[in-house]
Order: sequence, then structure tokens, then C-alpha cells
Amino acid sequence: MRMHAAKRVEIVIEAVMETRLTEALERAGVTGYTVLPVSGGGGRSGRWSREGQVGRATGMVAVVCLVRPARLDALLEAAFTVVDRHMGVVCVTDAQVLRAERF
Amino acid sequence: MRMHAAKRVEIVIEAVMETRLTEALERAGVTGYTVLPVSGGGGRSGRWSREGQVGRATGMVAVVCLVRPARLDALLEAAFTVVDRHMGVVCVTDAQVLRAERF
Amino acid sequence: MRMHAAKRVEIVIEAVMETRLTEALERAGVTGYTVLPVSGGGGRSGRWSREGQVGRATGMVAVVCLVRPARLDALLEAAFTVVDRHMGVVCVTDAQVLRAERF
Amino acid sequence: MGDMVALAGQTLLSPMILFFVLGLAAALARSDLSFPEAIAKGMSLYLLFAIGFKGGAGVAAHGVDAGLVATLLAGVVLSAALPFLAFALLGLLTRLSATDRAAVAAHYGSISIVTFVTASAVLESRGIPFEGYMVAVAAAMEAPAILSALWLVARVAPPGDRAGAAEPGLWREILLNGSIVLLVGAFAIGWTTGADGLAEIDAFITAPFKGVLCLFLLDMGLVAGRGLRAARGVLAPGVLAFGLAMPLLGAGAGLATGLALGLSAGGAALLMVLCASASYIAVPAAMRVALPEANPALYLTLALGVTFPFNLTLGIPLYIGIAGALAAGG
Amino acid sequence: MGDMVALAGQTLLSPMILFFVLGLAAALARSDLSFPEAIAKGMSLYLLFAIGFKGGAGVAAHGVDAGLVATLLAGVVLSAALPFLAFALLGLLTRLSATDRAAVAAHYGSISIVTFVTASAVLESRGIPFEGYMVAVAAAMEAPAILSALWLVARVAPPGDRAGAAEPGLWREILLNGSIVLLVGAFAIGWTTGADGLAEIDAFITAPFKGVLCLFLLDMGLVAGRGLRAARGVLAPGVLAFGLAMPLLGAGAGLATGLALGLSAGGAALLMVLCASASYIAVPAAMRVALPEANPALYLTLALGVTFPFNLTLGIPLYIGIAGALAAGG
Amino acid sequence: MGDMVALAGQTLLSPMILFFVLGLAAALARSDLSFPEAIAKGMSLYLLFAIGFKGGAGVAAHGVDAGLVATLLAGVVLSAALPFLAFALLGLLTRLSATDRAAVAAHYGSISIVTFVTASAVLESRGIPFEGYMVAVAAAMEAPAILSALWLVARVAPPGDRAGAAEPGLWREILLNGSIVLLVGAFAIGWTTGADGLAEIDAFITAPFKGVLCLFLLDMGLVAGRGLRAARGVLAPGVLAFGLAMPLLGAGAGLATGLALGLSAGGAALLMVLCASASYIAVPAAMRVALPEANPALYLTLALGVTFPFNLTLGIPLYIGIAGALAAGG
Ligand SMILES: Nc1ncnc2c1ncn2[C@@H]1O[C@H](COP(=O)(O)O)[C@@H](O)[C@H]1O
Ligand SMILES: Nc1ncnc2c1ncn2[C@@H]1O[C@H](COP(=O)(O)O)[C@@H](O)[C@H]1O
Ligand SMILES: Nc1ncnc2c1ncn2[C@@H]1O[C@H](COP(=O)(O)O)[C@@H](O)[C@H]1O
Ligand code: NA
Ligand code: NA
Ligand code: NA
Repeated sequence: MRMHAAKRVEIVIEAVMETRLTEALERAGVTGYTVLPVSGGGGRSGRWSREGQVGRATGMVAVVCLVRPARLDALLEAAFTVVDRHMGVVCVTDAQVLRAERF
Repeated sequence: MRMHAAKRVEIVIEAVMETRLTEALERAGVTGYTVLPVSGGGGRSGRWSREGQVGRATGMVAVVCLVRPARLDALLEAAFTVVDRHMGVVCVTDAQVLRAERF
Repeated sequence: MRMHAAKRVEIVIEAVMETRLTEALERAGVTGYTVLPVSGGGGRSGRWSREGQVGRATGMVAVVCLVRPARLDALLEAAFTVVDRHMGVVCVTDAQVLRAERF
Repeated sequence: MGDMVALAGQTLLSPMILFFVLGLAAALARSDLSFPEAIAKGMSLYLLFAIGFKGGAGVAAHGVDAGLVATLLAGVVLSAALPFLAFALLGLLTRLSATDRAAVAAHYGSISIVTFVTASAVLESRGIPFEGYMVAVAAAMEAPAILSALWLVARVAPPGDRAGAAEPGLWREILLNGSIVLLVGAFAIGWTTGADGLAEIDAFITAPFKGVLCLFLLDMGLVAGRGLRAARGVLAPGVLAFGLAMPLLGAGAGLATGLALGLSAGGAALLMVLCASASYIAVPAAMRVALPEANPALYLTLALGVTFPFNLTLGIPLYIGIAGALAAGG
Repeated sequence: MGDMVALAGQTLLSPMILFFVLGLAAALARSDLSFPEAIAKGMSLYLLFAIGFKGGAGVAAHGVDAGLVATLLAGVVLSAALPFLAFALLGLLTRLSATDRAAVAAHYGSISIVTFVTASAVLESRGIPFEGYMVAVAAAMEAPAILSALWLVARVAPPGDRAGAAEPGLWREILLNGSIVLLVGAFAIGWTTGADGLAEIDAFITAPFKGVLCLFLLDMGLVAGRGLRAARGVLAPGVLAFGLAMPLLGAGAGLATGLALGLSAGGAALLMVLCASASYIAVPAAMRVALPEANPALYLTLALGVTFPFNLTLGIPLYIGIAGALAAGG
Repeated sequence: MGDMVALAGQTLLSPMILFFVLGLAAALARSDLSFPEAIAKGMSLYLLFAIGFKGGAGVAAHGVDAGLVATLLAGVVLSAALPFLAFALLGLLTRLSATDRAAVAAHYGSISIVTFVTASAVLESRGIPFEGYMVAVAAAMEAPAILSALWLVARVAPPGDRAGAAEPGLWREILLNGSIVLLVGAFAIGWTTGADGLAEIDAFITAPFKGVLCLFLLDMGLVAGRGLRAARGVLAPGVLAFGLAMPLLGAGAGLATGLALGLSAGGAALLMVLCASASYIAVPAAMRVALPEANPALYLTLALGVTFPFNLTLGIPLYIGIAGALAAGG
């Protein structure tokens, strides 16, 4: 299989900020992303869990983007403006993708 | 801890294709995989979200497989036959695993 | 963007063991982790799926931790004591993170 | 005529339709009101369970009418035939590819069970009786349209687009899809256990039914509105025209058949609704497997964003009004 | 006085409150009893739907009282004014930053719809009538407090903490948040369809209402208890004192207003409840966007872990008792 | 005898059992019918809530029978003793490891609350009264069996398999597990609030109960069927024989105890059901923590795939028939 170098960016962010983040990513030219639900976690602001919650205030989501390496900086800058004042983490990994025409 | 080199393959694919994919993986000798729910995403065919949906037609799932490097090609070929005509992305990362006897 | 080297550890483990694992991680000095729901999977003990299940006995979760490379060994040792006798996989990837002061 | 307008007004002002409109409006205004996927699926399971069981209990109560088998067969034929009409109409009105046309056609031959449920709730509110077995007709009409669409694709689509029809397991998936199994299973159990069975679970499936339907239609309005907003792009004028004309043609075919079969006014109205409505649960899933090259935004937006709201707001009162004027006992 | 104690006793021993206490106790004892997020959200959608619709149907039945507009306006003013009181009180009792004080103040100006729903269920159980439009007042009181809090922040907080108030889309999110849209939409539909509409869905929204509320309060008890356990650290004595004193001050303001407006005893009690309660769904979400620097553990623990249990167990019977003694027809 | 067959027929043709069979059949035919996990959990919370509350209200209504304490104690003893019987029987019939035998034995000493709920619904449908406190007996029988199984492991299993029993927090998890807390809590609240409390939430917990149970059993049938299909491999003939013989032995022990205690026919039947049924929610979770070396496919398939369907279809009518023939007032 022919693979192509790419970057896998994973952003864990508050659920209230999800749309703001994905809109910023789209503005930065990111062509695709996948949102995974997060059921709980822990960090400096303590532990939390989604069980029994009604509101969106305390939940988080994970947004995963695969991009060509050349686009990484634009993506990170867009993500950073949204994540900056908020809880959450941003993690980048080297990856290989099939079907590079999609990125 | 003694770690062993492995490949982490992550396939985001339409929910309707999940069983076809995992069956193809099993036929290709993959001994384990984990399916994560996906709550939304965006790509060339637009944005979507799982909220309020009833059917399976528009949802996706993420399938994660850890394999020995030597098995990667067989896995990708099996995955490709299923993913080929469908939406979705395939991403491979270098990884290290504990308890290599399991892979 | 200024990035910092980190390790991304992903542990897929039985849902009944989630709290034991996160408590062990906290004791080992891990400052943050994110728990993702898992909707199904397959391995040596067969296939399973979360659909229609009531209990916790057969479900799994994925716990993702980003740590400084220096802390990896402590983390793995803590994880191993919990995972040891149980189903599940542990996978480590090299990563880069924003906002390193958080780890 | 005056009666029909009054009936349409009454129906439009029923809580069910108003909650649907509320959902549509909220989504178009970008409110974050939303239902968890599990709740939406839970409500749809409840509705299928209740409507199936009540249909079966109805058959047990009134005996098997000679019409059951005839209507079932007629439903199968309609479901198989309407895709050809839809395919031709799309050829006239749009410039879509043959694959896309076939995929859309499959949806319009098949049925929307939610539209059916809403219409039967409206009939009940108006005190208009209908044949209990119409629920079985609904189930029978789900799949034949898919077969016709795949046959069309095999005839006219580029070779690359045909592979999926032979996809292993596809037919088991279609015929044993969850909605059909639940609907038919509940129908069979309702029929078997009859009045005794109904007495045991009546309080669960009858009294709260319309309330659950209100909540469910609110969610459907949200989903339809969100779909519309995301996919305005695919709605060229010809496509939109198809989404409004096809239900009327379908309803006409259903009416003619209903009159020929001698169905009651309520039954004929339901057959019109079945023919006029387009699937947006079972068929899209089948199309993703069998025709992945077809554009899902197109068929989902048409079925769920155009035809479904049209049927719920204008179609149902219209069909009930016409069937009431023309059918036996009407 | 003796009556009030008896009423308080009765209320405390109602299944609703006891299930809340069960949840609280189970969480504090670290039981793994828990509700899936989707079920919790589904129950809250049901409660909003039912309470909104019944309120609207009530207005349709009793006609629009001159009081509706006056009470709506009074509610808006109270919601906008109470944050200033809360902000000042926090300044006296605690050493929190101005940003944290403003964020907490927003919660206490706004309302907890669950507390409102519980109070109206208690009134119904006791046979005490109240104005149907109180539900609209509840909806109207959700947002103004947020505006006041952001104004406070703009005046007193460090510049870095102010950016969020200008966040694009924030106001649409607040005004069209899911709970408000559902509550107001269901109210409007209940009003429009009146007695006919109510007859259609009564069996769904009236008979099972208190049972669902019991289950929901059980879950709220679990969530409150777990929150308390996780965030004991933030509850300095001054903070805790605020969480108990502020509802009483709010209730006083609500009582004075209710008496001035000539509300019924039930209506006055509900206005007290609205002023005494603190939001823990809509406002926290808005604060995460607009004031991310404020500490969520602080405001969630106060609103959900301290004030909510206080109101449910002691507050509601107290407010109903006082309003009953002082209000018109009381 | 003829009566018993008639009763068995009636029970087998009740909607509850038929929906279970529908689920089983759909899963075996590989239909994709499925319930979201959250809905399945929500229904089980509802059933525990309702059955617990009604049990408590029943005790409040009929007063505390001297039998309550005796039956509770007997239940605890049975739950603790039956694992030894199961362990021995498995030794005779199978070649499983000691650890696997102990794990399976824990499940059969403990109880399946769904089987209990179904049996009590069948009793109600047949108009056979039973002691309200049987619900408390069910709760009391959940945990003792686990203790016995861990004791067995400590005696006979290889040392490596024993560590889990000392797992910190394990006992709090078992004793405060969600089902027990909800069942016992609802029982206590039902008892405390008595007829008044019941009047408030009766419409939620009584009228729709059997309908919810039908849906829930449909899902349980799906889960059991899917489990059976996935794990056919573990069902050696001896293992299968155990899954059918053990419930009969358990029922026998329950019958003898029920007669000795002088329970009513309904109460004795329920005690038989408790002894005959095997846990598939609480005990599997505990076994995963305490005995991770035991094979979950084995104990889940036995409890959920073999014994549960056996009890639902043949067991319940049999136990009710026998108890009716032999017990006081039978
Ligand atoms: N080191 C980490 N690894 C993985 N997830 C993290 C980490 N730190 C924080 N998170 C996630 O981000 C959320 C907020 O973190 P914090 O701002 O530190 O409270 C946590 O609840 C986790 O879900
Ligand atoms: N670059 C990407 N990174 C992550 N996920 C993607 C990417 N592109 C597509 N996806 C996922 O695949 C789905 C279908 O993509 P597409 O076929 O481009 O519409 C999207 O909804 C996303 O969930
Ligand atoms: N190679 C693998 N890659 C990804 N997930 C795995 C793998 N092996 C096992 N798992 C996960 O771990 C669970 C238990 O595995 P096992 O102990 O092999 O039955 C499976 O159901 C999967 O969710
Ligand atoms: Na149709
Ligand atoms: Na307030
Ligand atoms: Na037992």
C-alpha cells in the first residue's frame, strides 16, 4: 500500500468549544476532522465524569485531524486561538495515511 | 517495562461498514481491534453529528488495531478492500506495546 | 507554535477497572488523563459490543495519557500493576504537545 | 372542500405537527436544542413496538379481512414500481447521475414509518378507523424498492458503481433490519396475544403514545432542519421540485390502489401516506453499503428535509381529506 | 407556624425529596449507582416539555391575566438585579477574585428549572394552585443575570478576563439555548392548542410526571453528591455561608415582588423559588465560553452541591409556607 | 397437572415471554435490531425503581409480617449455600478449572433481578398475591454467594488466582453496587411514604410497568442470543447440562425453604425463582475484578444464554405451578 506522511493532531477540549474549534479549523483550511466523545478525565481542575450529567458545561470532546505536514502550523495556530484560554490539551503525532488525495 | 515495536492503525469508517471491516481484519489475521464511537465530523461530504439521529446511515466509527509491523501490509490490504469505495480515512502510527505475546 | 516532546500512552482496559487504573496513575504522579468510551472490540477472548448491555462486566474503556518522556516509566509501571491480570492493551507513541507546563 | 381545509387546519394545529415545526425552526435558527442519539433511537423503538403491537391486536379483534393479503401484495408491487416512476421523473427534472437517481428512487419507493405513525395518530385523533394490518403493509413496502433501484443501477450505471449490489450479507441486512423485525415481530405478538395481551400493556403503548410522538417529531424537526441547513447546496430547483411532486404522484398511485382494493377511508389514506413518503432510515443505510458512489447528502436532504416536512404539514391532511371524500364509507 | 412545620415535614417525606436524598447519600457513600448521560438528558427534556406545555395549557384555560406581562417584566428585573446583590455578598463573605464572584453571581440571578419543577409538583400535591404563566417567567429569568455578570466583569475584572463576553455567537447560544427553546416552545404550543392539545398528550405529561421527577431527582442527587465529594476543597466557610444565605435573600426579594404583584400564594411561592435557586445547566455553559478564567468547580459546587439541596429539602417547604401565610388567598 | 400445563401455556403466550423469544430469534438470525446501551440501562433503572417502591409500599400496606426477617435470613443462607452445590455439580459434570467453577458458582448462588421482576409480573397477571418484602429478599441474596465463591477459590484455586479477593474497595463495590442501592433505597422510600407516596407515582410505576418489561425482555433476548452465538464454543454438553439442572436444584431448595417458612404460594414461587436464577449483572462485574483468571464467556453464556432463557420460558410457569400446588393457600 502506498502511504503518505501526515500529522495526526488530537485536541481534547471542552464540549462548549467544539463548534468554535471546528469552525476555526475549517477557516484555517483543514479539510476533515473527526470528533470522539469523551466520557471522563482528570487534570489540574480535578476529575470529572459524564455519567448522569445533563448540561454541556463540564464535558469534553476529542477532535482528531489528519493533515499534510505542511499544513500543520496553520492548524495549530487556529487551534491555539480557541484553546488558549480554555482547558484542554493538544497533541501531535507523526503518521502515515492511505489515500493522500483526501487531505 | 519491556516494550515491543508495533503499528497503530486507526480507521475511521461508516458505521454501516463496521462489521464488514472487522470481519475482513479477522480474515487477514488481525487478532484484536477496538471500536470507538464517533460523535461527529467533517470532510469533503460536509459536516455531520450524531445528535438526534435514529439511523446508522450517516454515523461513523473509529477502529483501532495494534499489530506487529510485519502484519501491517496484510492488514492494510484487507482494510483497503472495504474502505476503498467508502468515506473514511486510514492512519498508521509507529508505537510500542506492552505484552507483545498478545499481538 | 512551540512544541514539546511527550509520550502518548493509550490503555484499553475493562470498564470495571477504570477507577483502579486512574487512581494508580494519579498515585504515580500522572497529572492528567482522558477516558474515551469504547463501543466494541475483538481479541483473544472473542468479540463483544456495547449494544443493549446493562452491566459493566463486559465493556471496556480507553484511557489516554500525555506525559513527559521522563515520567513514562513510572506511568507504565503503575498501569502494569492494574492491567497485568486483566484483558487489555497498552500502547505508547511519541508525540509533541502544546503548553508543556500542563504535564 | 371547506371540510378539507378545516381538517387541514386542525391537523396543522395539532401538537404533533407544531412540535415538528418547533424543531425545524429551532434548527434553522441554530439553537443547540438536541436529543441524545440514544434517546432518539429509544423513542423510535417505542413507536415501532407500539404501532406494531396495536396493529396486530387490531387484526386479532376484527378478524383477518380478505383484504390483508391483497393489500400486502399491492403494497409490494407499489414499492417495487414507484422507483421507476421516480427515476424517470428525476431524469426529466434534474441532471443527476444515473446512480444518484437510482439511489433517490429507492427512498421514494420505500416508506417513512414515522410519517405513517403520525398519520395513524392523526386518524385516531379524528376518530377515523383504519385496517389494523396497514402496519404489516408498511413493513412489506420497505424493501422491494431497494431491489428495483439496484436493478436500475445494474442496467444504467457505470460498471464501477455496481459492485455493491452483490455485497455479501446485504439482503439479510435489508430484510432483517431492526425496524422491520421489531414492527413485524410486535405485530405478530399483538395478533397472537390479542385482547388479553393488549390489556396487559395497553397503558404503556396507547395512553402515552401521542406524547412520545410529539417529542420524537420535535427531534425529527431538529434533524431535518439541521440537515437542510447543512445541505442547501444540493437542492437545485429541479431536485426540490422532485421532492414536492413525487409524494403527490405516489399518493395518487396509493389512492387508486386503495380505492381498487376497497379499503376504508382511513386505510386508503394510510396507503397514500406510505406511497407518498420516503424512507430515511433503512434505505439510506442500505444505499451506503450497496451504492457508496451515490451522494448521501442528496437523498437524505430530499427524503428528510423536503418530503418529510411536506408530508407532515400539508400532505397528511390532504391525503386524509381526499381519501375521506372518495373512499368507501368516506 | 405549626402548619409550616407540618408542611415542611410532609414535603421532606415526599418520594421526590427522598429520592434526591437517596442519590446524595449513595454518591457520598461512593456507590456506583449512576444514570447514563443520555437518560439524564432525556428525562430533563421530558420535564421541560411537560412543564412548558402544561403551563401554556393553563394560560389557555384561565385566560391571560393582566399579571402575565407585569410578572414577566418583574422576573427579568429580578434576574438582572440579583447578581449585584450576590456579587456584593460574595465580596463581604469571601476572598474570591472579581471574575469568580461575577461568575457565581450570574448563576444566582438565573434560575434552576429543576427546583422550579419540583416546587410546582409539591404545590400540585398539596392542591395549591398557581399561575400557569410562571413557566414563562422562569424562562425569562434565565438570561438577564448573565448580562449583569458580564457587565460586572467588564467593570472590575482584569482585562485579560474580559475577552469572552464579546465571543461571537455567545448571545445566540444563550438566548436560543436548548432548555429555553423547549420550555418556551412547549409553552406556546400548549397555549395554542389549549384543552384539545392537552387532551391528546395528557396521559404522557401529567400522570407519569412525578414518577419521572423522582428518578430525575435521584440522578441529580447522585450528581450533586459526586460534585460535593470531588470539590470539597473549594467550600471555604464564607463560600458555604453564601450558598445558604443567598437563596434566602433571593427568596425575600421574590416574596416582596410576588406580594406587590398580587400573585396567588402558589405563584408567589414559585417566584421565591425562582429567585432563590441558582442555575447549573445553562449558565455554567455560558460561563465556560464567556469567562473561562472563572473556576467551574466553584460555581458548580455552590449551585448544585449547596444551594440546590438546600432549596429542595428546606427551602421549598419554607417558601411555600411563608407565601401561603402572606399572599393573597393564602 | 392439567392446570399447570394450562398455566405454562398461558405464561409462554404472554407478551413478555414472546418479546423475549422475538429478541432471541432476531439475534440468532443476525438481525441488526439493537437497543442503545443507555436505553437498556435506563429501562433497568426504571424496573428496579418500580419493583423496589411497590415492594416497600406493599409492606407498608400489609404490615410487617413476622416472616420478613426469617425470609431475609433464609435468603442469605441460601445464597451462601447454593454456590457449594453448584461447585460440586460442576465438578461432576464438567472438567472446568476450580477457578472457573467457583466463578460460575457465585452466579448461581446470587440472583437475576430481571427473572424475579418477570416472575412477579406473571404472578400479578394471574392475580396471585405475594409478600411485598420478597424484593428485599432479592436484594439480600445478591452478595453472599460471592463471598462463598471467594472462599472456595481461596481453598482450592492455584495461588496466582487468589489475589483479587483482597482487592481494595471490592466489598464496597459489591455491597453498594447500583442495583442494590436503587432496589433497597426505593423499597425503603416506598415503605416510608406508603399509600400516599404510591398515589403520587403510581401512574408511572404501575400502569406502564409490563410494557417496559416487554421492551426490556426483547433487549435481553437480543443480548442473550448474541451472547449464545458468540460463545457456542464454551457450551460443552456437561456445561449445558449444568445450566439446565442447577436452576431446578436451586428451585427445589427454594421451595423447601418457602414451605418451611410458611410463605404464600406467590412468595414461595418467587423464592424458587430467586434460587433458580443466576446473576448476570452484579456478579460478573465482581468476578472480573476479583477473579480475572476465570473465563467470562463461560459464566456469562451460562447465566444469560442458558439459564435465563430456561427460567423465563419453562422455569417460571413450572415454579408457579408447583408452588401453587404445594404452598399454603395454594
Ligand atoms: N496529560 C493529559 N493527558 C491526557 N488528557 C489530559 C491531560 N491533561 C488534561 N487532560 C484532559 O483535559 C481535561 C482538562 O484538564 P485540566 O485543564 O488540566 O483540568 C482533563 O479532564 C482531561 O480530560
Ligand atoms: N483529514 C481528516 N482527519 C480526520 N478525520 C477525517 C478527515 N477527513 C475525513 N475525516 C472523517 O471522515 C469522514 C468522511 O470524510 P469525507 O469522505 O471527506 O466526507 C468525516 O466526516 C470525518 O469524520
Ligand atoms: N491488537 C489489538 N488492537 C487493538 N485493540 C485490542 C487488540 N487486542 C485486544 N484489544 C482490545 O482488548 C480487548 C480484550 O482483548 P483480549 O484480551 O485479547 O480479548 C479487545 O476486545 C479489544 O477491545
Ligand atoms: Na413511498
Ligand atoms: Na435565582
Ligand atoms: Na440463584
